[in-house]
Amino acid sequence: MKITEIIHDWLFSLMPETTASIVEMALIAVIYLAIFAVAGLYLVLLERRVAAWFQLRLGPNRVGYQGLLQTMADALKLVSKELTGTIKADKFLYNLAPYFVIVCALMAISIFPFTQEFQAFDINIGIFFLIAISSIGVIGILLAGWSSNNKFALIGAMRSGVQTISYELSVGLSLLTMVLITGSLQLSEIVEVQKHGWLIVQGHIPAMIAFCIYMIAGTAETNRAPFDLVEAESELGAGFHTEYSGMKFAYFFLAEFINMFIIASIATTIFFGAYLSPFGITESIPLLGVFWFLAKTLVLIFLMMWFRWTFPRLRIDQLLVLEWKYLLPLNLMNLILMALMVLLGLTIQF
Amino acid sequence: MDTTTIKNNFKSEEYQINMGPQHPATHGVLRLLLTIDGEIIKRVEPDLGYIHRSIEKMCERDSYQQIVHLTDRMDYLSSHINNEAVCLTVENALQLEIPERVKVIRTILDELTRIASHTLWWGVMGMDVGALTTYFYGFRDRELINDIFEETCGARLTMNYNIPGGLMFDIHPNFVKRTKEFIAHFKTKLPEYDLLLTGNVIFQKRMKGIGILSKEDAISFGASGPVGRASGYSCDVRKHHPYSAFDKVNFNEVLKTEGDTFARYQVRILEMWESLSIIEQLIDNIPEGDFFAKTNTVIKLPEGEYYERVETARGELGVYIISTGTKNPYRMKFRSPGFSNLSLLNHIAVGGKIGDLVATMATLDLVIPDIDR
Amino acid sequence: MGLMKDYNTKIMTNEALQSLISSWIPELEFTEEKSQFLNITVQPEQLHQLMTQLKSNSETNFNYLFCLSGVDWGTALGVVYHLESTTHRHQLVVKVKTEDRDNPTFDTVCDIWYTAEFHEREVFDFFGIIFTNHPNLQRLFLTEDWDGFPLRKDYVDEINMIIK
Amino acid sequence: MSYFSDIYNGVKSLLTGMSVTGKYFLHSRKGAITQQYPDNRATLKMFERFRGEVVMPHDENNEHRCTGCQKCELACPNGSIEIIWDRQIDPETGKKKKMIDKHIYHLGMCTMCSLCIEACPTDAIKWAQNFENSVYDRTYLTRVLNKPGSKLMPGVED
Repeated sequence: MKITEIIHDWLFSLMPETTASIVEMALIAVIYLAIFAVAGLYLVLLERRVAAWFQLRLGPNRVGYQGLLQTMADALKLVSKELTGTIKADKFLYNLAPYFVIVCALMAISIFPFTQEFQAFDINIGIFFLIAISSIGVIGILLAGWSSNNKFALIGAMRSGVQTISYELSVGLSLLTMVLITGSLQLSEIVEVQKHGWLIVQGHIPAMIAFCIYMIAGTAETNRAPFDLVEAESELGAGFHTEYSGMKFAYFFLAEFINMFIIASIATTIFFGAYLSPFGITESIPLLGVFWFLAKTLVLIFLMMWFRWTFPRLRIDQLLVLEWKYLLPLNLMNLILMALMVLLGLTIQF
Repeated sequence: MDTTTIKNNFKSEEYQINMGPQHPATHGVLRLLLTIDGEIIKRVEPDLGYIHRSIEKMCERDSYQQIVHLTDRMDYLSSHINNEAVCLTVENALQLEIPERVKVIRTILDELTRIASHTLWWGVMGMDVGALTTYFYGFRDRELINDIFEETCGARLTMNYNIPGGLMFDIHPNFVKRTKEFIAHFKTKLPEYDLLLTGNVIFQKRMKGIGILSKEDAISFGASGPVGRASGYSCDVRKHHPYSAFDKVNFNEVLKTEGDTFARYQVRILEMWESLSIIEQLIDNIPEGDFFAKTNTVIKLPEGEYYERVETARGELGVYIISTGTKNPYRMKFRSPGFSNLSLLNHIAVGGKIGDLVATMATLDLVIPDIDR
Repeated sequence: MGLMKDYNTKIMTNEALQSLISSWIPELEFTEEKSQFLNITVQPEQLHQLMTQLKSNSETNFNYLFCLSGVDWGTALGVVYHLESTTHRHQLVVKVKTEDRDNPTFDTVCDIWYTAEFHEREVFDFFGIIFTNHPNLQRLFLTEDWDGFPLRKDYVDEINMIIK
Repeated sequence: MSYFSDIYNGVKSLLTGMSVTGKYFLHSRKGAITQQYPDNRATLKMFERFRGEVVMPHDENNEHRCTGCQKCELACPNGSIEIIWDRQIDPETGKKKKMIDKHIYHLGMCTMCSLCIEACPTDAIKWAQNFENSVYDRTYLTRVLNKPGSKLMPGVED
């Protein structure tokens, strides 16, 4: 887009090479941070309204028009809250943990292709980078659980460690099955391939299975119900972030919703053709790509919310049995099936 | 295993954790001292008394009408049935002849209280196991019953509508209409409970095969109500010692034999259908007649011991009065169902995980003021 | 599933019960007035033996202890056991008393009926009656350092006892 | 084999669960049962038997029916009614007669059991239907039910 070139040239004219690129990257980082902090807030509001409609309620409708400023008010409240903490807590790790989680969440956003030009960081190992980042997030949760010196938090953290490690597997494998068709990990390449038919259509049956496995594993990845063992209200109270308050708690809370956004946008990029409109109807208008990307992502986010407000919680051993005995074998069979299909060229191209 | 032994033989990972007295799964102020090894529970030791008001000591200085109002605060989810228990004991002691109309109205209100208590239990059960929406569906149905109570008795939860000798005032003109509306509404909503939670595979995996209670242990622990009936032990007081109009109604006692958490869940769901059919049989033929048998204002029970038992939503509530002929009882003892149901928690929860303990406790349906009295 | 459909047929009447039980331990007092059930008053020494026989004997088979209550009879402290048989559906009340108010002791019955464990802790908490070889006899409701036994008739507490 | 059949049954049971919540989501517009409490105060009407607060009705010329017989005070389980009465000379009969001075009612201690209203021989007190009884200071909760300068209604005998 022209704007990025204009800023790019303006910066390079002002400063020497290296500082200009650093300033440009800092600028992009600040813009992304602002956009996704606000997007996180409105995701929280969306979750509360959708939960209310499922539950015969109305949801927040007092603050601002129809409750639009509700999460803004929550954020202000959290900022002004006192940062309490336990004395025996391991001070340094206790303070480090929230930044781990929020930074990993925000780093993962940078590589999503919202439109053709509007992509901050198009690296050629796109999906691999995404999976690596999402596994670092769990270290933050483990740190939080361990360092707040609270037995419930420790149990919550151990559960999250076990859960994320085992569900990394099926996230990675289901994405891998789709990479078989595209042949490259770079996100813009993947979207290129999807110009003639979304991957879910190209890979028809195995792609559908991979999508279902991905959605299950993705919900588990973000510690959301029915896998919310990490902060199981009725068992552990608030799980790993029991001892956090104020802005630190806000980081965890925001990170959880941004993770949900990330899992949904990975799915749209891989399975549903990021900014490509269905059957190429609105290719002409460049800016509409962002609308399509967000529309698809919001549909998937609604699906994840639907899971949360319907299903009870799994027990920790059933969670692992589901992964190792059901999702993993299915994934491997699906991988072989997709490989055969790509070999024999049975994929549907438009 | 207190902390000193843990320190010197450090290799054992067992540690003690406090579940309560302020904890979402304990539904009230019950503190469980859990000895756990990682996730496996080694020992559950309940610590009671946080809401102990010594109702039995208060009864020794109150008149019989005032005792009835105290029992509202014991098991607040079946307060009407508690009131009826004390009234029955006093009426049988005085050999009072209760008009037919009172008996039928009392039975209808009993069954409405049981459904209200079971819908609340179902909502909170879902929440404990993680499905948060069941709470609102359960409370929507419970609200209709609360409106019926509020219109007839004036209060939603602690009714105090029963007094020794009958009812405080007659039922409200549109009581019958509202109850029929409720029955029609609830008949469409109860199957939804099964669709949403009972059939769910995650729910069944969380509930089946944990917290198993055999029939002999159920009898020996004195488990009553749905907890006992889920282990095949037929302990329905409405069948064995019928009171009010229960002998004129035909309903079958729900019995399961597996005795695990899922069986207790199913017993309560099927019991709601039974209660609905009881109300349907009675709602149309409430006999005419006055609602109050004449008693003098200061009630003095003849000397002797009296024991009466009723089936509350949680189990068998027994009222044991020792009277020496004065206007307040010499000694009054309430045999509370929750107390015996809690005593078997350690027996069935050991070996399970924390998630199982929470699910098992949810199906025991404990109400802590009923335990602490 | 062996469901008994004959809900309230009592097999043994009180007299038959009385004759059977008196055949085991001769010096028991049987009364029936002033109560709906057959009352047995037993000496503390024979309590445990009577209870085990009541439960184990197939004809009586009192396997359901549905109410265990401590009572302060003015001079004596006592415990009242309400028993029922889930197979024969007949009921029985066993009473045991002791004059010694400083440390009244009875044998525990929690090895016969598990429910007695909690009920006996409650009776100890409110009446101070000690039950020998009870697994862990501590206060159940009140805090450990509570002095006095509230449900005794001679218990006085100005602060929270309002005498009308 | 059973591996795939229990996957199939599991997913089917999950979908039926989702269908129930989905049904509520679709017609959530009219399904919401939350009462918008502070907004609907104008239209909100409690049932006429609702036990809000004990009041003593006075007719137009400031007369009530309470003779000060203290039956309600005895009937109350937790002492939330105190009657202060004194002996005055009754104008017609000239004899000393028990007259009610103050009928003190502690709303803070009342458990709404309505035993006092049952016990009152002259139906002097009855239930009001207001439920907004929260106050900033506990002393506001003790109320004197008979208005100052009110007298006993003629013709009401103890």
